[in-house]
Amino acid sequence: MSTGVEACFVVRRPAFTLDVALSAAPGEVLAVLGPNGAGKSTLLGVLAGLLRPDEGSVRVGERVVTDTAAGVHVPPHLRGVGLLAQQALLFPHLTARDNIAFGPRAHGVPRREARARADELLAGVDATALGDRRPSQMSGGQQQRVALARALAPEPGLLLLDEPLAALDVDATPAMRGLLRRVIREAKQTAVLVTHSALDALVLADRVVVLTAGRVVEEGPVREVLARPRSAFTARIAGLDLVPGVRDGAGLRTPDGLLVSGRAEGVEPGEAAVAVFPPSAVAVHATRPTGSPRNVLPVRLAAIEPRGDVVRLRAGAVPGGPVWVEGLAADVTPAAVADLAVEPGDDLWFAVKATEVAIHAAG
Amino acid sequence: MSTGVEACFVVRRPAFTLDVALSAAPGEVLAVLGPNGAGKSTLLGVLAGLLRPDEGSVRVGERVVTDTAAGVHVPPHLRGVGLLAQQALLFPHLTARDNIAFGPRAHGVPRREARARADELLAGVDATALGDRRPSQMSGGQQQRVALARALAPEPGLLLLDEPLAALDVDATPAMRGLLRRVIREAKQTAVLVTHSALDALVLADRVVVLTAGRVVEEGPVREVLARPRSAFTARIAGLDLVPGVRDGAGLRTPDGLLVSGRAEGVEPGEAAVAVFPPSAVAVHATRPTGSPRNVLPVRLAAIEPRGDVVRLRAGAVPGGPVWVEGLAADVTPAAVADLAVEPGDDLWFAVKATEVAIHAAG
Amino acid sequence: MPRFLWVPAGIAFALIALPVVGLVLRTDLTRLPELLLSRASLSALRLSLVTAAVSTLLCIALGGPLAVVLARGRLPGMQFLRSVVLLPLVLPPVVGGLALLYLVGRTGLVGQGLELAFGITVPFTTGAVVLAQTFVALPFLVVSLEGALRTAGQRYESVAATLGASPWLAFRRVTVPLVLPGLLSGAVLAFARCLGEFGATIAFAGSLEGTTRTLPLLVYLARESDVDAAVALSLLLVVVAVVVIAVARPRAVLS
Amino acid sequence: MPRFLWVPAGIAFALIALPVVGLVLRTDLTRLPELLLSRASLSALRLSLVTAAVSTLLCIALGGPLAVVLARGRLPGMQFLRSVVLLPLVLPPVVGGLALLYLVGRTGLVGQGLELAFGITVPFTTGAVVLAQTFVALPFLVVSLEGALRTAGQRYESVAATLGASPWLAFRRVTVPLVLPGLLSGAVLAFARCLGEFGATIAFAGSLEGTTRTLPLLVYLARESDVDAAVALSLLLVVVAVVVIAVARPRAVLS
Amino acid sequence: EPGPGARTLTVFAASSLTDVFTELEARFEAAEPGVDVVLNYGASSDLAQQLVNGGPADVFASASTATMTTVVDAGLLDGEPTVFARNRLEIVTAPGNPEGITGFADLARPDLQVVVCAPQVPCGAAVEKIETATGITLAPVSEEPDVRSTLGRVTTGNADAGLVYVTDVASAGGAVEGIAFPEADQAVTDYPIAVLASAPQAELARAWTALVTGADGRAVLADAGFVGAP
Ligand SMILES: Nc1ncnc2c1ncn2[C@@H]1O[C@H](COP(=O)(O)OP(=O)(O)OP(=O)(O)O)[C@@H](O)[C@H]1O
Ligand SMILES: Nc1ncnc2c1ncn2[C@@H]1O[C@H](COP(=O)(O)OP(=O)(O)OP(=O)(O)O)[C@@H](O)[C@H]1O
Ligand code: MOO
Ligand SMILES: [Mg+2]
Ligand SMILES: [Mg+2]
Repeated sequence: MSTGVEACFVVRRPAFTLDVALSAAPGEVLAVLGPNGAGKSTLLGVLAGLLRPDEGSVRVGERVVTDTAAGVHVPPHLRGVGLLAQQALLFPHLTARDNIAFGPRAHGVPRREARARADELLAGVDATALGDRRPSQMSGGQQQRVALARALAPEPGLLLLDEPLAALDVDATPAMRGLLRRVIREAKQTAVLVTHSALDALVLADRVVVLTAGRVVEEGPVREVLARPRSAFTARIAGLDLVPGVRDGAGLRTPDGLLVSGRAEGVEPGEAAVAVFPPSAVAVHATRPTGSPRNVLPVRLAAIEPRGDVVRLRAGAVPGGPVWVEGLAADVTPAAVADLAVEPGDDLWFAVKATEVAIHAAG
Repeated sequence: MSTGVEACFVVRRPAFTLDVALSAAPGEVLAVLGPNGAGKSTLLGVLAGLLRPDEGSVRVGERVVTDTAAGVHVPPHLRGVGLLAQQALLFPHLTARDNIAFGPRAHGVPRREARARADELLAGVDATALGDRRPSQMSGGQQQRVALARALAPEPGLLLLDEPLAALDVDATPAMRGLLRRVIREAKQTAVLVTHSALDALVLADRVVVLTAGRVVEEGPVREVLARPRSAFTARIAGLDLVPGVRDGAGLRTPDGLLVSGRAEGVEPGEAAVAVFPPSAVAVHATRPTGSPRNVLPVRLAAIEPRGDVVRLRAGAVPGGPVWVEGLAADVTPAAVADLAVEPGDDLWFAVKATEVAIHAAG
Repeated sequence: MPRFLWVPAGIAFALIALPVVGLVLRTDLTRLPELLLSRASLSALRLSLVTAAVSTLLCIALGGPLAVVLARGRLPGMQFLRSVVLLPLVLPPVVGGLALLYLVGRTGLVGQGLELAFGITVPFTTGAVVLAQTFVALPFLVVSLEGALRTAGQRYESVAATLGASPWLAFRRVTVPLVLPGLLSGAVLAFARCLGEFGATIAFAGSLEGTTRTLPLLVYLARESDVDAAVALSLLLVVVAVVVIAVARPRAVLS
Repeated sequence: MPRFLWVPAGIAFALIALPVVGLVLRTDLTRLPELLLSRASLSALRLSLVTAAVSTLLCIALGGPLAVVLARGRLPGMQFLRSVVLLPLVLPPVVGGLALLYLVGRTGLVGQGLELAFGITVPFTTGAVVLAQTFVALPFLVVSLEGALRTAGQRYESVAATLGASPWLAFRRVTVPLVLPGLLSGAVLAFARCLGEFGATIAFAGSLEGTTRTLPLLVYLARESDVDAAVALSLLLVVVAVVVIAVARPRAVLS
Repeated sequence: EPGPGARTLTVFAASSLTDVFTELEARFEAAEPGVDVVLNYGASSDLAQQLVNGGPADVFASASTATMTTVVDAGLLDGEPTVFARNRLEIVTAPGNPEGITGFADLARPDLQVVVCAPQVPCGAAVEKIETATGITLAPVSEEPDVRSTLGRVTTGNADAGLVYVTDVASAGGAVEGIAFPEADQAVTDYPIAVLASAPQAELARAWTALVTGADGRAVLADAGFVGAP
């Protein structure tokens, strides 16, 4: 059972003020991006009820859980809100299994069942062998996995995740991302996800909030915000192109039947999916290129946006061509723009190598 | 004053055995890669003297600091070895500045001087404003930065770094990487660096050791190991092409005078540098392509290596062409190989967009 | 650990151990069995063990919650309450016993009430011994445990709350296990203090063989007529304490 | 914190506070100034404060290192040493005083040596009071501090070592600040115990006005002739203790 | 403040002598200018232990012959101890004697809460003697380790009756009522005093002993309720 959240509050600290308003509909996943010290963890603390804001209110589902004006402050355990904090903080006196089973037990699940659920989640985070270990007997990354499993176990109405994929190795990151996706997307779990990765946001979230120095500087659907960043930070973190569709064989089938070649990660054929690739991977040609790039898309140049030492070419649709190319970006060097001598309205080809395209289950 | 290190030891735990032999020459930086739970942190603990191995010995500089057979165990503070552990563990009762000044003070640096050095390092990790804060008043990423500065402050003969760039935001990561590079590469600091990032290894290290389940599975110069991975883990973590040279304007000038276009990060014109790009970003053409890709390199196909769902094309030099293309890889889909109908010995063009090429100061 | 700390540590240890060793050396071992196996000694020993155990449990049951309130509660004047808890430590035990007598004695405020309502007279009963011991030993448990609670902090309790655990569940399954070493050393202190308690017991509960005459009271009396017997009985007390503590302590270290 | 813990906590608090309140109510306030400002009271008060302060410092200087050794040292039989440290708690204080007398008295093993070598006689001097107080109060400091050291763990000491700090530097700049709350509460316990110490003092140091007659000894003596005076003097002790502790404690909380 | 050449006389005295000896201290110091009398009060047995272990005293006044014997046996005395006072038991009850106690035999009444001293201390030894002599065995609710505690039980109303010394009844003023009983004469407690062989101030010590055993001493002792020496 998933609940929405709506919050609008102010936290004041000596050299820092967090002043935000945000919301997530039931079943929606909200990503929170922002530089170190922007207030992301503080935000989650207020939602979880661990911190009392100086002013403002928080609503979870139908319930007002914080309201400074009315003196309301529902304690954390009665909010139906789960939090995976930035530090693992596994209970040092419990084994991995008992750490994970703690939440279900707290919700009255019988011991046997809670342990079964814990074992399932241990397998999910690829840590089956660690079931009987105490935290002091695990490596940093192993602790992080178990902490993730522990946060997922009670299946709270609202799940808050603070950098859940940090400290994981290259093998583990995609696997854990897949697990998270199953748990929070497929179960229609409302979640707020703090991350430093645009890919996590794209794969896992519906909407994104960008926080800088305690204020929301951008907000909206993930793809829109990352596609049209208005802050320097977003611009740097963003920069990924995205095509929605359905997985089909070695690629993604768009609504109009075209195939985008790529490498599928954790998505089954027939499932809703997105193809993601960085604009820097898009080669731009005046004439249709031949060669290894599998994805060659006809576009009409919509805009030329200089950004620092690269130039972003923004695509529009060519009449009769695929409409989903609208908004795709290609980053090229100024010299290349000069070479191509293009201007808005010109018809071009965007070429993307299949190996640059990752196909993820759709957010 | 930088010292070499040579270690060969065994640590036995209930369900885990670490059995390694490794060394780093004075001034050399050794990267340690490996999945979660492989024994990387344990390895650093033994080198630092925090753990006693069950068998074996460790030499730092000319000095045997651990030798189980001879019963030698020099305590950590007399080893001249610094450690940045995986968890920040800032002293909770000291401000950021005093945390950083702690090491220099311990080495007898006068208070005033130690604080000056601390302020310098605070600026280096972009945390000047945090000087008077206690750890409890900092965010996760801020703590990580201060911990990094603290580990660098005493300038030990041998520096051990356990995932120094984790928990940092997208803005901070390249900056911190640059700082580390200055401190450990330019000062000819011997260092052992645990990381999950091939880029960190390439930019910061000379040699790499890959650890899996407590054993060294690969070892050698970073570029060689990452170019010819023998283990599945290395294969996944690796996969970057690398061209050495000198930074020149908007790119990198190779020894034979060719210019590789790319985006320079933290390297001054005239400085030794490497151009780094992923093989997946390399487009392969049978004829010289036109269009946005700035870097178009003539190669003679040396090998075709299928790996999972992509095929890696390995370059050799074309007679008369640049010799440094030797060993470059391009990852393409099997369909693309079929389309191109290539076989080893064929002459091809590797095209890489400038925006895909990162130019880093040379390791 | 700095090496030279062994020097003051050794002096401290000698200061504690040497007087006791001196006592042991002075004891006429041939008289020991006769002394220790006398009816009076055995009855006092039994009474001491039972009352000290019950009082320690009471200290845990009452002092534990008090420590939690002092460590976690937010109340104005907490600092003052904290000082009040230390009073039984400062009050000479005999005065503490008098205070209890004034309160719970036959003419005392509470005592009168108890007598009228339930016909209970507290002084001169074993219950009075337990009350006296609990009074003097409570601060030991409270202070040790409060320190442990403060050091452990509230981080893990917060984590438990975000996993849906009620404060009571978090308390039982997280707080208590985490501060168990502190609780156990507090309990050991309290138990030892109960075992050695003399002044408050004599002033409040009296001294009657089998009912209120614990081992320290017997030692005190014996010393009036036969110092050697008193010393021997004290050693019995010491041995009992060391055994009980050695049995109770390892758990503190394991957890 | 579970709400209902307030109930047992309240009972525990009442158990400590009510008897003391009862004492206060019984006191004839009009006689207080006369009693408290008598030469005997003032001299006893001064002596109590001075000796308790010196003894507490000694406890820190000797017991601190002992706690570190017990918490960090690796020695076979540590468990046994740890039990020995608790002996002064169990030993009835009067017996403890006798033990000291046997050891350091003029005819005692150490006493004879001291007299021969330095011409020092310890019993019946203010030094003897300090020794007796230190003996009984040491375990309080050691146990509290050892608990704090164990809870704090060695992680930060390891970090200091990797930054090049010698054990001594790490001890001073890392360990001590981290366990300061534990050290302070241990010191407060020890100070309170010193202030209330009676049995060991009277047996070992005697009861000489101005030299060894501390406030608790005066209370005991006053009881012979005037119980109300004794109660009033105990209250003086209580007030002094609360003031000293209230002054010393806030630092524990701040750090 | 004692001037130069001041002398200190150290007297170890049973704490039941506190009032008497404090009074005598004032007289002695008035009579002997430049002398400071330092009194060490404690349980007689503790004082004896202190003396045996080298306590620096000039005079020892004990509340029991048994403890004095310890010191005699240790060969610490200069001469023989002198009994300077005697004490006798009395029944003590709340003022007005609400329970209507008339004699020792009443103390055996089962409805009474009676307290006595433990047999190990002099006042308890006296009770034991009386019990043997009369054949009446008491069932006290508590056997106190000293006579002040016994008295305290009655003054605070926690016991109906107790057996204490006459001197204690006197010192308690109107807080209690004393009831003399004839059997008490069969168990009188002697208070011996003696000068120590190692006395630094032997002369003053003898002067103190003389004061205590002399007319002045007897007067003060009598005021406190002591029976004169035989
Ligand atoms: N105290 C212990 N007892 C038993 N096993 C332990 C203990 N500490 C660590 N281990 C195990 O030793 C192995 C190596 O741990 P280590 O911390 O060195 O891994 P790591 O390579 O640093 O991993 P990560 O990338 O997650 O930090 C792990 O499998 C871990 O579970
Ligand atoms: N107790 C405190 N007192 C004062 N300032 C604090 C305190 N705790 C945190 N801060 C400051 O509040 C700001 C927000 O902290 P927060 O932990 O929410 O950042 P964050 O966005 O989670 O950063 P990160 O990515 O590094 O985890 C930071 O600038 C931090 O320095
Ligand atoms: O001093 Mo006593 O103990 O009256 O005999
Ligand atoms: Mg954070
Ligand atoms: Mg690790």
